[in-house]
Amino acid sequence: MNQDLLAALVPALPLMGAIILASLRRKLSTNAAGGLATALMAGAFVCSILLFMGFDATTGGRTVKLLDWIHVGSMEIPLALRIDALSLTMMLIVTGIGSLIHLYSIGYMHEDERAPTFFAQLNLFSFAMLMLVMGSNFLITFIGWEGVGLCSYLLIGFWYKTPEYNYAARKAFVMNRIGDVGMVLAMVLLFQRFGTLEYATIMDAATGFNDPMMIAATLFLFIGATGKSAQIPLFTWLPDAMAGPTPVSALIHAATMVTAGIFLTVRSSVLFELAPFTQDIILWIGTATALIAASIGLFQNDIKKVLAYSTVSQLGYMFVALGLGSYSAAMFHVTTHAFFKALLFLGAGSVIHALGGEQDIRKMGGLKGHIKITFLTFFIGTIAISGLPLMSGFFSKDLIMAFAFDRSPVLFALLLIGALMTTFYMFRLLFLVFYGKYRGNAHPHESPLSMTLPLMVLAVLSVVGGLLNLPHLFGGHEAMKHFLMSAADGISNESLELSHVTEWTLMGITTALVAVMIYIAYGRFAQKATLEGNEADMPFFKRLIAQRWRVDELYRALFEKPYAWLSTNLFSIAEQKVMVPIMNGVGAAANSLGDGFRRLQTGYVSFHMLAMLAGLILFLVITLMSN
Amino acid sequence: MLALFYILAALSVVSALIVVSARNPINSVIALVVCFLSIAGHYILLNAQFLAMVHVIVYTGAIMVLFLFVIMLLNLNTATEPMKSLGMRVAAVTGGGLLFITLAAAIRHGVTISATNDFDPGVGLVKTVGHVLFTEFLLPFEVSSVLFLSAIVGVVMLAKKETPSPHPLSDGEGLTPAELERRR
Amino acid sequence: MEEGIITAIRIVPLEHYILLSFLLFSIGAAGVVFRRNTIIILMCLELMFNSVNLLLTAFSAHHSDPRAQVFVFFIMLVAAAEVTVGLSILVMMKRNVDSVDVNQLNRLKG
Amino acid sequence: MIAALLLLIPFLTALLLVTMRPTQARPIALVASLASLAVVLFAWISYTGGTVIHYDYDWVNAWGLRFVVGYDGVGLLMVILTAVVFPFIIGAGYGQPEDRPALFNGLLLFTQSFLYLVFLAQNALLFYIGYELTLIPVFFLLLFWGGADRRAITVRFFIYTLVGGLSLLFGIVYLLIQSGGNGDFTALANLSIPTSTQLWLFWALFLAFAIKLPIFPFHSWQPETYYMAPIQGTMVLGAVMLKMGLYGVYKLVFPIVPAGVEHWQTTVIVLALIGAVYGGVIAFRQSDFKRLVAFSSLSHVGVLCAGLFAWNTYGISGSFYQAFAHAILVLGMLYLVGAMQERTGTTDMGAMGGLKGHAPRLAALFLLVLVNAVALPLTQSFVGEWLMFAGLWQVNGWLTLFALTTIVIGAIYMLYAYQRVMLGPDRANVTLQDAGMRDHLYLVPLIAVTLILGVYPGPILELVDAPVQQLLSSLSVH
Repeated sequence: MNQDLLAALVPALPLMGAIILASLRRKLSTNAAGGLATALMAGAFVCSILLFMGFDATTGGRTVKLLDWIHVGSMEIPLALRIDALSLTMMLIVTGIGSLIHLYSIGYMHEDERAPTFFAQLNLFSFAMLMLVMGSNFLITFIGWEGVGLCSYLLIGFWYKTPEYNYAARKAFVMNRIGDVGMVLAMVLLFQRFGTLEYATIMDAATGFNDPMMIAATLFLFIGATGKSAQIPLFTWLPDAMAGPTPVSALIHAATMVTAGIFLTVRSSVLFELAPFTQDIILWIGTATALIAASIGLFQNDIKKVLAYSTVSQLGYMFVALGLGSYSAAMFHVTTHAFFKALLFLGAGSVIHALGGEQDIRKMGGLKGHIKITFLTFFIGTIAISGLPLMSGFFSKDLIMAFAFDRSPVLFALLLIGALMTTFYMFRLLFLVFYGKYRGNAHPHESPLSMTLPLMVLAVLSVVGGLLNLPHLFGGHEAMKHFLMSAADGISNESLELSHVTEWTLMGITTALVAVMIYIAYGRFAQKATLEGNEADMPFFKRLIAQRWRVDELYRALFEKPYAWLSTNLFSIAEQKVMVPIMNGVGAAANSLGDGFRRLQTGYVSFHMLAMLAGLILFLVITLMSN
Repeated sequence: MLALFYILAALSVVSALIVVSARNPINSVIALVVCFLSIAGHYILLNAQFLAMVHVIVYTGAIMVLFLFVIMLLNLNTATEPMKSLGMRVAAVTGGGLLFITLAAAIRHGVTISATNDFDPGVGLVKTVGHVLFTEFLLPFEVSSVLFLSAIVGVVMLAKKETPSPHPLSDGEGLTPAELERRR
Repeated sequence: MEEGIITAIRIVPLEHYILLSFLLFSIGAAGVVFRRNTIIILMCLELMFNSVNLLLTAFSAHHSDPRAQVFVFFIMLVAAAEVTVGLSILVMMKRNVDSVDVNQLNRLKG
Repeated sequence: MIAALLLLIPFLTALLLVTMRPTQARPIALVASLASLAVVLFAWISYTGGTVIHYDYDWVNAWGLRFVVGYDGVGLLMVILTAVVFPFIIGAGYGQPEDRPALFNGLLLFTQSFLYLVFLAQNALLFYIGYELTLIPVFFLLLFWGGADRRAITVRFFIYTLVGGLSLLFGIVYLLIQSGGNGDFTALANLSIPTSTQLWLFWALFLAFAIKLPIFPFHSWQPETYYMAPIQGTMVLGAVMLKMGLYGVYKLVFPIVPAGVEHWQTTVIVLALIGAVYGGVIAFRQSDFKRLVAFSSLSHVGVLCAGLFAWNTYGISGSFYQAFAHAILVLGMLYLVGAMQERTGTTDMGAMGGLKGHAPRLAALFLLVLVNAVALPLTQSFVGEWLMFAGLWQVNGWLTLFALTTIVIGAIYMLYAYQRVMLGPDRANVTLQDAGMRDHLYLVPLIAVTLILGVYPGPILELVDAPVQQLLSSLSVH
């Protein structure tokens, strides 16, 4: 089949689905709507696979121009798609995991009467995400970039009757928008510099440029990335975004949308390579995010919030990798993270489904006997994210840690602490949910096949995902890295100069400490019948962490309240007390002028005659004078 | 000749002053008649025979009689007119004086006048003026009859007795503004 | 006699006529402001008309152009029409306000 | 022929409506506006570029007033805009008054006719005449059918706008004296005015447009007027009247006082952006839906004006493109205001909320309009905003950053408004009519225009591109 047509079909199929479902949302049943949406996503997945099969990495990639979009003066921005290793990787993730989550949603959303709308929005999201990864220039990516933001807003606020959910949705959108400001700035700057926004052209032309503008451009891009990928300081929206249905959390807020920032950085790796200063900033922001989010995760009691902070933390790891210049490691972690985090979220969704909507882990426990498939798959997800040997997370995270050690042992130590915290909170979650005695009062029941099937597939992927980029150490040859190299030039600059002994030692230390953490977690949480949960009893520092470092409160005090104050007072003071009176002054001036002239109209004939005489005399005098 | 001019000029200025200053309207009218007659004298001096005739007939003969009629009709022949405020009177004299000074200054300094046509003493004869009037100005002449027609219609309209209706200037109690002012 | 007239046109300078008519005009204008009796104000208007007529005639004679005299003729027509209308307004006024004082007519006051 | 049809169809229909007062006034007006739309579409199809002059008659030559009508690409765009907007204004089912509907629609058509005159005029005085003429029917629209306090607000609006018009007239008269009494735009553009003169002449000309647009700090008439006016009146003001300001700048200010523009460029951009931020921030806490639309319009127009004064191809093209988008947006938002007002009996958002459960289709339509308001890609607004930002960047990076804050601010107030109107728990004891046939008939075409021109902006951009480039290249200073 024609490759161009296939490429166009990949985003077109979900878009079609979105349009059809949105217009027929009142007439379709959940199953029909879900079936259609899933089928279209699967179709897109098949197309992606076909594209992948027909793709020749040595050619570097192809651009499929669909339409002239914006053409003004010397600005030519076509609506074009780019098929290369990087976009193919992301397409496979998006459509593959997307199909599974669509399938899962059929079961999950079965009770909801607005399920067709849900599927329409999910399909629209997939379209936007595919535009994001397939765009051949920054502006097309930006279509997807904003599009996923919109869909994220819609899906977080899907249950619109709860005001908090709406607030969370707005927060997500606005924070993303703040990031978008950076993205637009980067785009106008790059356009000014290169006269085009095509990735291929810019990346070719960029080599050799090394100036403050490049640092500015990459910093702006990174600001965009922090918004979408929930990095400090724009990370607080992601935990709140858990207000959406769980499949949404899995697809948007774990597997795909939040990795857009990483994708964008890898896409423009050439630029980032030219701006070491930006790379350092990315590195430290990534590290800080990884640690802070992980620390918050230790104390969360909402099953989805734990996973959300875990996601933020893992995204931090990916940015660390980007900061270190190891783009392949970042993409590798994106891929494996997509597998196991989607798995964990879907597992959590299955738990919530089993308990009829309960999300508080203090009211769970002992579920492993009731929902076996969910337990098994969730267990696999947990050990994968914790990085137990030979799991997918093990390879990807260790690759990042190895790069970090190469840079600085301190960085390695920090990341290790983060990894240990990850292990701890994930196993805490696992033990509290599935071990011990059931503390709630619902009747747990296993989810239908449409939900468990994706779990099983993802579990398998979480286990074997590491094979995609098996390092030399284990007899592989870093397949993914080599595949991606044709698309992202930055990858060719990567170098890891650690001896095998060092690598083995690092792995050993990590694994040993992880095992210790699991043991501690088991001891503390596995057999709990009740749970201490009162924040007031905690020591100050612990309480601070449990209250998420009070970042939300800080932002509220720093931005939201002053903004509302400003809005109210600009209107009541600046507008009504200053601007309006000034305008009224013009009217008043006209009025009093008229009033003054009115007085001249005395109505007495003699006065008018006199005025006429005076005018005549004045006129004559002026005429005489001027002569 | 010059002396004749000066006499006529003095006569017209003095009678004009009397027009303005006389307390009794009848005296004003008489003074105005004298003034007009002296102006007719000026016309004769200028050899504008046609104008002199018309002037005496129209102004002195018709218009002034009309004035007299009205004064008689309205019984205005007594000096009942209240004087204006002192300021207004001073302003009137100053204004008139200034106007004259300015105009005089204008021709003293500004304008030099030289005749444009060859001298022809006969321009004011009935023959000459009549010729121009009935050739070049025939249409305006005919149209002026329309003016008179409309003046007649207007006068009839104005002078007709109205059906009694509440007067726009009165306060509703049947008092005219004049009475109102008197009461104030 | 004719010879005498011809010299009169020549002897009396144009400036004299101009000044005379200015003087008459100024007196008329001052009179309009000076008096409150509407009928006298009308007379002052006539005076001003005539000063203008005189000036026109003087120029006509000076320039030997009969058209100005035709113009004076038209002015007389208009003046006649004006006076009839003006006087009838006066009659109206007397009838309605029982006065010929212009200060009674101050409805134009803003 | 086209120009005559454009000017006469609405004018004669309006005369008919005002004098005959037929009972079926609105359908007649609608047909007339659709007919004029058809004429415009024909003109668009047959337009091949350059400046087309339809009529060139002497009128009052001594004053430099000649009846020269025609259009270049930008003028044609504005004509298209007017033609597209008016069927929607007349067709808007909400806010049509019960009393004197014939007069109401007649006045609307008069406005349309005068607007055509403004956009077609190729002579400065003719432009000015049209510019001020449009005020008259609008004045009566506001005065007869406005809301509370209409008399004071209308008079204020009128005087304030007239002050601007006076300054414009002064500028034009000065130009006429300079050009020896030739008021054609082409002649005026060829004047070489000394730079020191241009510095003040710029403000004489621009003040009128600054008030009309309006930009900060000349905007105070706008929120109250928008709030008070009948919905159709606000539509006229917001969708087309303010575009006269934009067009005026393009036609009268840019070519004639380029040195003045160069000198004041940054000042105007800063003022416009202050207004954009100011309006956006205020909009956030407005409790009244219609006032919110007014302030949001202020915000959008600020960016529009800043883009225009970026004074390069991208900025100007973007600005005119955005002008189109903004018109469509204003129509949509105000229609929704009307729809909500009819359903809830108020425009106060405090009294709304929880309506999505009752009227899901209306909520969906609202959302689609909103998507354009926050300039999401693949909507019309995005193309315009992107071009304006790209243009602004070439002027000053910091200003671009400042301008970009509006996309965040816009999202904040728009989403908050959507939430307050639509979202939240279902209202008890409320029966609300969902969007019906007429709402779909009205909003779906608007949304379709938005999306189609968002994906395929080519036809419109083509119109603007060539004349703008020609203008810029003809300015020696630039």
